[in-house]
Formats: sequence, structure tokens, C-alpha cells
Amino acid sequence: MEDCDLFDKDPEKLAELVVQLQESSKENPQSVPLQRADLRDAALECGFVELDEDYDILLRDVCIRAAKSQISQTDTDDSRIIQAVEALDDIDKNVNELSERLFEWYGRYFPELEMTGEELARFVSAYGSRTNVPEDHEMSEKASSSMGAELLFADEELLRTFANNICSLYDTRRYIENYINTSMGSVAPNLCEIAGASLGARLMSMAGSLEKLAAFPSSTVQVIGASRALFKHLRSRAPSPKHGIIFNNPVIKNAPWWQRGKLARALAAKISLAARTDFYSGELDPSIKEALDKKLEHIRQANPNPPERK
Amino acid sequence: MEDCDLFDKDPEKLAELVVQLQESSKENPQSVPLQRADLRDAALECGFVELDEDYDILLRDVCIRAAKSQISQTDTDDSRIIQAVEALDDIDKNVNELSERLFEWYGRYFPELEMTGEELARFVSAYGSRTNVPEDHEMSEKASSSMGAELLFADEELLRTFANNICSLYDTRRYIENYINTSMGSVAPNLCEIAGASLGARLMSMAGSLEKLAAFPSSTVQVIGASRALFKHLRSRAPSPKHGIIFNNPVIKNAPWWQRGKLARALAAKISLAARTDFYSGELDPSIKEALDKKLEHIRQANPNPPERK
Amino acid sequence: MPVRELSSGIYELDIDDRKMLATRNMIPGMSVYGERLITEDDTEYRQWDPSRSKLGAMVLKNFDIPLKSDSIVLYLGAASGTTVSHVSDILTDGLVYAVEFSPRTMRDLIQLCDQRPNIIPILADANKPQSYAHIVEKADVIFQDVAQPNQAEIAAINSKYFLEEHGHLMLSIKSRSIDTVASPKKIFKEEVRKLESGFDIEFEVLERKELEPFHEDHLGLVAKMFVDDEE
Amino acid sequence: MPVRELSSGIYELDIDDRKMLATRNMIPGMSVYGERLITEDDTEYRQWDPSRSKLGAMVLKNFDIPLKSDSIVLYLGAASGTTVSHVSDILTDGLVYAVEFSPRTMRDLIQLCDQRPNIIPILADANKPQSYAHIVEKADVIFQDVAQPNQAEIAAINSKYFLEEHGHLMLSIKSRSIDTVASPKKIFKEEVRKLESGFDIEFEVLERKELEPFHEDHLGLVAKMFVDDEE
Repeated sequence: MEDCDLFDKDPEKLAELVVQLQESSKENPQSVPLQRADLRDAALECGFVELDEDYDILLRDVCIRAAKSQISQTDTDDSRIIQAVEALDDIDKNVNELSERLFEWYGRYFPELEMTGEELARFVSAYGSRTNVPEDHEMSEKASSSMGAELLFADEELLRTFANNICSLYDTRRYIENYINTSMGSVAPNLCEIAGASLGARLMSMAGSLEKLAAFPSSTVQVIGASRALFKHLRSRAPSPKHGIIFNNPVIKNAPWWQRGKLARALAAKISLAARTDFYSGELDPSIKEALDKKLEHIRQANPNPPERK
Repeated sequence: MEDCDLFDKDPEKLAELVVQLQESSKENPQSVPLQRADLRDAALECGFVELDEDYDILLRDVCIRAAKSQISQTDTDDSRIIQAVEALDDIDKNVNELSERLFEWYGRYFPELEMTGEELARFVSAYGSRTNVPEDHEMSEKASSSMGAELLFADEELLRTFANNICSLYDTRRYIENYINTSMGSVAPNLCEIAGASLGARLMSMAGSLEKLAAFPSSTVQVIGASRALFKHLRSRAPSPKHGIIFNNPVIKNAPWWQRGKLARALAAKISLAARTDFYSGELDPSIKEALDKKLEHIRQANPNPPERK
Repeated sequence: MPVRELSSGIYELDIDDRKMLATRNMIPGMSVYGERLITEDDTEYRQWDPSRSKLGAMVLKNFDIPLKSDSIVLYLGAASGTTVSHVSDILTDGLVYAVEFSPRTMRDLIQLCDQRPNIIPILADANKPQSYAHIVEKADVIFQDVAQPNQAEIAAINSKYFLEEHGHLMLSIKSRSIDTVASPKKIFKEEVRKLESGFDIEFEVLERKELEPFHEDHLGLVAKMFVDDEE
Repeated sequence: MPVRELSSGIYELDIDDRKMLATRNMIPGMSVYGERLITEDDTEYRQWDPSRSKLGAMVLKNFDIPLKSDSIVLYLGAASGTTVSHVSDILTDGLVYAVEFSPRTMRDLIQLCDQRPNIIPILADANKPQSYAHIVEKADVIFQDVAQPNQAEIAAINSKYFLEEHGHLMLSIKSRSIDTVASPKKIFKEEVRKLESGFDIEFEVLERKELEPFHEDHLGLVAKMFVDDEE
């Protein structure tokens, strides 16, 4: 029990030790014997602590520190991208709802405008009342002959402020998109090259992490996102999903329908490989893209025409 | 048929005439005989138009102008307040959702903060990383001992931008509230005095207009807002509603439970009277408030103690 | 692609073995509410979704549709113009007076009127026909689709003012606007009774069918006025 | 207000003729997850909602609860600490090792640990007991509530490492984590069979009841390990 002297009672250092031991034994079930010395008994015996309560207090302090330190380490590169993707989705949803309110509200004053979303918010922010629309503006004629009511100053100020909020949210949306694009290039260069930054980030988000995405078989990668749509379909009246989100990739979306299944399988296989390469090496491997392009070309050439109707 | 000369063919003036005739005959079913001259025949006969098609074209032009002019007149004082109330509700809902996202996101970096909503957004906007929290700030100790991860510069900028968006929405929220308070004072001074600006505006919004609110019996006023909660209750699992929104008035909310029913009835009666006075005269009548206060005091004095349990 | 004319100006198209209701598009290239446009033999058709239109459902329920290319129609409850646009397609030489009560909805309807020369918009309450009696002429057909409790009465007073002696009344009755609790069958029976003998004018009901599966708890009905000799 | 002790440290309060499950609040004045605080005879109780806690439901289902004031408990699947906080109340002289896998959830749990001296948080995967075997001592009771397919196996390997010879295993089995399609009854039967004879250690099941109406498709179970003489 002379080991006791090897440790001092600094909880910070002990916490580090606990984390290290935990990490090192995690993947090896045999590493810790079932019959082992009881830590409490050992600590008391060698006088590392004097009382049972002292042991409790020290152990708790050490474990809280260890857990906190493990938590602070969960802010990984991929988890930051995933947070950004989720924030992007939230902003999309909320900015849409706010834009609809602006459409309804401003529609009382200029119903002929036929703008929605960001375009509408920029317009209201720029001009406010339709009497401010300059003559050379393409909406000038509609503005002057509108059936909308006159917009009073107080309401105009309110609408412009509200429209400014919406514009700022659209700006932030774009900012987050750029962040995702930039981060993906360094965090998952292969995934980024094969799937594209946005789709790659979304795949990571739906899988939960780059590690989990790398562990999926490519048949799973092919339908990621479909189960989400399926739930939506079951809960509301959304249409039933046919494919996972990789079908948003132009390779698939722009292909004739009879090639899509085959192209999607090929793309999913390389996405899966790209995720693994990113997770284990982190280096861009141009050969993945070369192989993919070759495979896609092969599929296109082998299936030039739609199959015969049965 | 010499009447023809009385009108010129200016569609704008004819449209005004159509609106006038419509308004004047609206409330009087006997004003227009069943057997009346056919306008088309008359117009053709007296040479006001030459061809059937000319009549069609003119009539359509006139009717479109008339309808547009009627639409532009629907932007009434109360309808503007109602729009503002609806915008307020939308902002509330969306800013809450965005705040929750900020809570989740920033929580990775400072989980001990225990702030939510606007307070959180102002904090993130002001400091960003918890390393920027000044020493004399009440969160300073929590910030320095936080289990949160280190906030990198790119993420900090993103979070601050996002927090700024949320702060702006809270600002707009306050701006709209002020607008409603101010407008209510001039549009519905009695309703404003009896129910308060916010509750009064909400009652108008739920009734659809000041006119409709004025037409409701006071028993209906008492439960306005309950049916909405009832629908919500039926659709989701929200709790079943007990009272309409007038129960949010401090007169009711701060009263002991056994007085609430009686106080609500008295308040609803005076709200109803106030809405009518606002709709028909528009002038503040201080006697309504005096009578209400007297009545409330009477109820309080007559029911000092809870009823015996049966 | 086979095209069959079901009634004047109303077509059935066969696309990929699926039948589709349609009218000829008066303004080629322009879709009114997102409906599909199909071109065949230089003619553009607009898909007509019966689940979004009571009149469309009545066509598929094999009602005899009294609309002709030169009819004058009074349309009560025009809403934002989904069905009105198809009526406008049908009336190549006719006119439709489109009455709608909600200013918000009328805003959308006017955008449609701006494009189509045979729709005359009227912002008014169908309960008060005297308020548009200066403008509206005698109509060959009154089509009514209003969600109000007194649907039969509205039909009667408008018919008194505007229906031609031998004109037709087309009615879509929504039971839940009349009574949310009572059984639809019972409500429909009572409404038909009212039309036949409840007012100072009487109708002869020519056809009546429920509009399921396109619209739940809706009755479609076509009637003629009894011509009163004394009048 | 009558207060009855149902089991060591677990109380039933009678409030306005309604019975309420509760524990004595170790940190008076502090509500952990918004639950109600009730003071009676200078003692503060915290309401324990059985529909938010498998252990609470097991109490109301009349299980014999093996927790004593000085027990050492290993709690697998601590989540954000709703139930752990009540266990902490019960163990006035004991200790609970709270294992939770999700860092996000552990964040909330740690806030609870900061306030309560008898909870030791461990961020780890209950599938890998060797990773916390350096820290956790032998336990009188293992309570397990994890939503994973191999619930019985996790219970077995943790019991091997940590359960005292005469200690108790308390298990909440969620059928839908094991199989979303098969019938819960069938799943429960198979899980019990596994515990009794499926691993290299065997359990004697003392009590088993479904936790309805508090939790749908959940089985509550209390077992003891068979002590193997050879070991």
C-alpha cells in the first residue's frame, strides 16, 4: 500500500487520473479484474484519507471535476457544426413564420406587391410606404395604382423595424451557412468534397456525430433523413418520403428517374468512405472523388434509356 | 331616360357612386324594389354605352374600382391595433423558440448561467465568451469555474450575432406594445381605462373588431378567449380552460377565489359598456370607471370570507 | 391524350390512365392557384381539383350542370376565386358577378379579376342583395357556396332579386355551418323543405346528392324557381 | 395532515383528501425540477411524481423497496436526476453513484450534484462497467433505467462488478427499447428468462409488475443474485 505516496490529494490531478483510467479501460473489458481492491478500504488503510466521510467528500469532488472536464471536451469540431446546422433550421422555421406575418401585415398597404420572404423584408425595410417607391423601380406602377390603404407614419415605422428584424435574421442565416461551409472544409474535407458542405453537415447532424456517421453502413447513409420525413408524414399530412436527404445532391436530383437508385447507391457508398477517412485520417483523399466520378459515369452510360414498361 | 346625362362616364366617379348606393341601401331591405329597371337595358337605351360589350367593360372597371376603394377603407384604427396584437403574438412565439436555441447553444459554453429569454440574449450579446465577463459581474465566479467548453472566436461571433437578432426582436416586441398602448388610448379610451390597453386590444382582436366587441353581450365578453383555449385543449393536451382572458386583469387575478366570479361579471359588464361607448361616441366617459369601482368595492365588502364547505 | 367534354366548357382528360377534370384556360400560361396546366392540340387546359371546389365535385357527381358559354352567373361566396376562375373559363361569352363578404379575401379575388375580363367583383354581404341590386342584372344561374346558418334564406332572397324565370339555382349546403351537433342528413332534409315551401318563393329541386368523398357533410343541389303567375 | 412512511425515507402525505408520494427534502427550500414542496411539523417534503419516475411508480405498485438510509446505490441511467434527487433524499447516511452516458444530460445532473453531497456523478457508458470500476465500490442496490436493447445484459455485467452478495437489483425494463414491434408481455418474459439463466451469473426474481398506469409498456422488477459458491 506504499502506492499512496504516489498521489497527492490535489482533486484536480486526481480528476485527470480518473478520466485517463476511464478512457484507457473503456475499450478493454478485461482491463479491470472483477476481484479488485476496494478503493475506499485501500484509501483508509494507507491513511490517504482518515475517515469514511473524508473519502466521500474527496471522491465526490474528484468525480464532479472529472465529469465537468469530460463535458468540456465534448465541444468537438463536428459537434459545433451540428449545433450550427440545428440553429440554421430553427432560424429558417422562425424567419418563415415572421415573414408570413409581414406579408399579411404589409399586404394591407400594398397587396399587389407579390413578394415574399427575404425579398419582401428588404423591400419594406428600404421603402416602407409605397409612396416612397422611386419612379424607376419596377414596382413603381403597381405602387401608385395599389388598392392598399394609406400607410400612416407610426405604422410605417413599426413595419420597417419589424422588416429590419427579419432582414437581420436572413443575414445571420447566411453567416451560419458560411460558417458551416468553412468548418466542413477543415473538419471533414472528404465528406465536404463528396457530399457538399451543406449535405455533409446535415448527414453528420442526423447521425449525431462524424464518428457515428462513419460507423453507418452505406445502405443506412442512403436513407438518412427519410425516417424523419416518415415521422412527419405519420404525425401530420406531409407526403410519404421516398428517399433520404442524399437525394438533394444534384448528382441524384438532376438525373433521370431511372438512374437515380443506382446513382444514390454509388454516392452513399463514397459518402460512407469519405466520412470514415475524415474520422480516421482527417486528410483529403482525392482518389475518392475520382473513383466516384468514374462510377457515376459508368452508371449513366450503362443506363441511357428508361426501362421498358412491364 | 334623360337621367343619363346626369352621369359622365368617368369610372372613378361611377365607382364612388356605386359604393355610396351600396352603403345607403345596406341597412334597408325595402330600399331597392324587386321590379326595377335593368341597368344594362337602360344604359344601352339611353345611349350611355353603345354595345353590350362596352357595358361589360365599363361595369367591370367600375366594380373593380369600387371594391378596391372599399378594401382600402378597411384599414380602420381598430384593425391596425388588431394587426399589431397578432404580430406581437407571432414575435412572442418565434423569439421564444430562438431563445431556446440560444440557451441550448450557449449552454455548451456556460451551462451554469441559469439565464433564459431576453436576459440570456442580452448577456451573450454583451460578453460573448465567459472569459469576457468582468470581475465585478455577479456571474463572474460562475464564469471562471464553469464546466463549459472554451468558446472559440468564430463561434463567439456567431453566437453574438444570433443573440443580437434576438435582442432586436425583444426591442420590437416592446415597440409594438407601446404602439398598442398609445393607439388604444385614442381609439378606445373607455375600453383602455376599464380593461387596460393590452387586455382591451386582445379583446378587440379576438372579437374581430371594436364594432363586434361592442355588439357582444357582456356574458360573451366574460368568456372571450376561453374557446380558443378550449380548441387548444381539444387539439393538444393543454389544460382545459376555466375563464376567458379578462381573468388576466389584476382586479380578478389578485382577488380571493370566492370573489372572482362576481368581480368578473361586473368587469365584463363595464367592458361591454366601454366598448359600446368607444364605438358610438369615442369620448372618454369617466362615469363608467366610477361605477365599476363602486360595484367592485361593493362585491368585496359583501363577500369578505370564503363560503362554507358543503 | 383523349379529351371528353362532360358539359359545356367542362372537360375530362385522360393522363397516364388517370382521369382529370379540367377547363380550357382563358389566359394561357397562367395558373391561378397552383393548379396543373396541360396542353393538348394547341389548347391549354387547367386542372380542376374537385376536392377544392364544390362545383367541381358536383360535375363528378354527375349533376346536370346548367352553365353555358353565354350564361350570366351570380356567384355568392366567391372566396379567393378558385372555383370562380373555372366558371370564368366556362363562360367564354358570359359574365360572372362574384360576391364576397371578406375584404381580405376580396383582395385576392381582385387580383384574379384584373386578369380575367368576365368576372365582376362585388364586396358585399349576400344577406343584403338590395346593396348590389343596382349593379347585378338577372342571372341564368345563381351558384351559392356560403358558410352561414341561413343558407336557404340567402338563396331565396337572392333568387327573388336576380334569378331569371327559367334560371337555375345551384347550391352547396354545408351542414356544419347550420348546426354543429345535429346529423347532416336531418339538416339537409330541413333545408330542402325550406327551399320547397319555407319562403314566399318556392323551388323545385331537380337534383340533390351529397358531395362525398370530395367534401364531407356537404349537400349539392340544383333547383328551379316555381314561376308564380300572379306576379 | 397525516404523514405515513411507506418504506425507509419514502412518505405518503394526505393533502386535501388526496394522497401524495414524497421524500424529505435534503436541501429545504430547493425544488429540483419544479415539484411541489410541502412543510409539515417543521419537516419539508418534496412531492414525488410517479409518472415521472420509474422508482416512484414501483413504490406505488407496492414493491418491497430495498433502499435504507445508509445504502450504497449504483444508479444506471441517471438522466438529469429527477429520480436520483429522491434517492438522494432517502440515503441520508448513504451514497448514490449516478452513471449517465449523455454529456448534455450530465450537465444538468452535475448542477444537482453541486447541491447534494451524497451523489457522485459518473459520465460513462453502462455497457462498459470496467471504465468506472476504479471508482465505484460494492453497492447494496443497483437501480437501472436505461433505454437500450440489451437491458438485461447491462444489469448482469454491472451486477457482476458491483453488486454486494446479498444486494438487490432493481430494474425498469422498457419494452419498446428492446423491440418496437413484438408484444411487451413477450419481451418481458424473455428478459426475465435471460436474467434467470441467460448469463454467467443468475438472478432470483423477487417481484415483477408492469408499471401502468404510470408508465406504459414498462416492467418493474426486483431481483437478488444467486451466490455462486465456486467463485
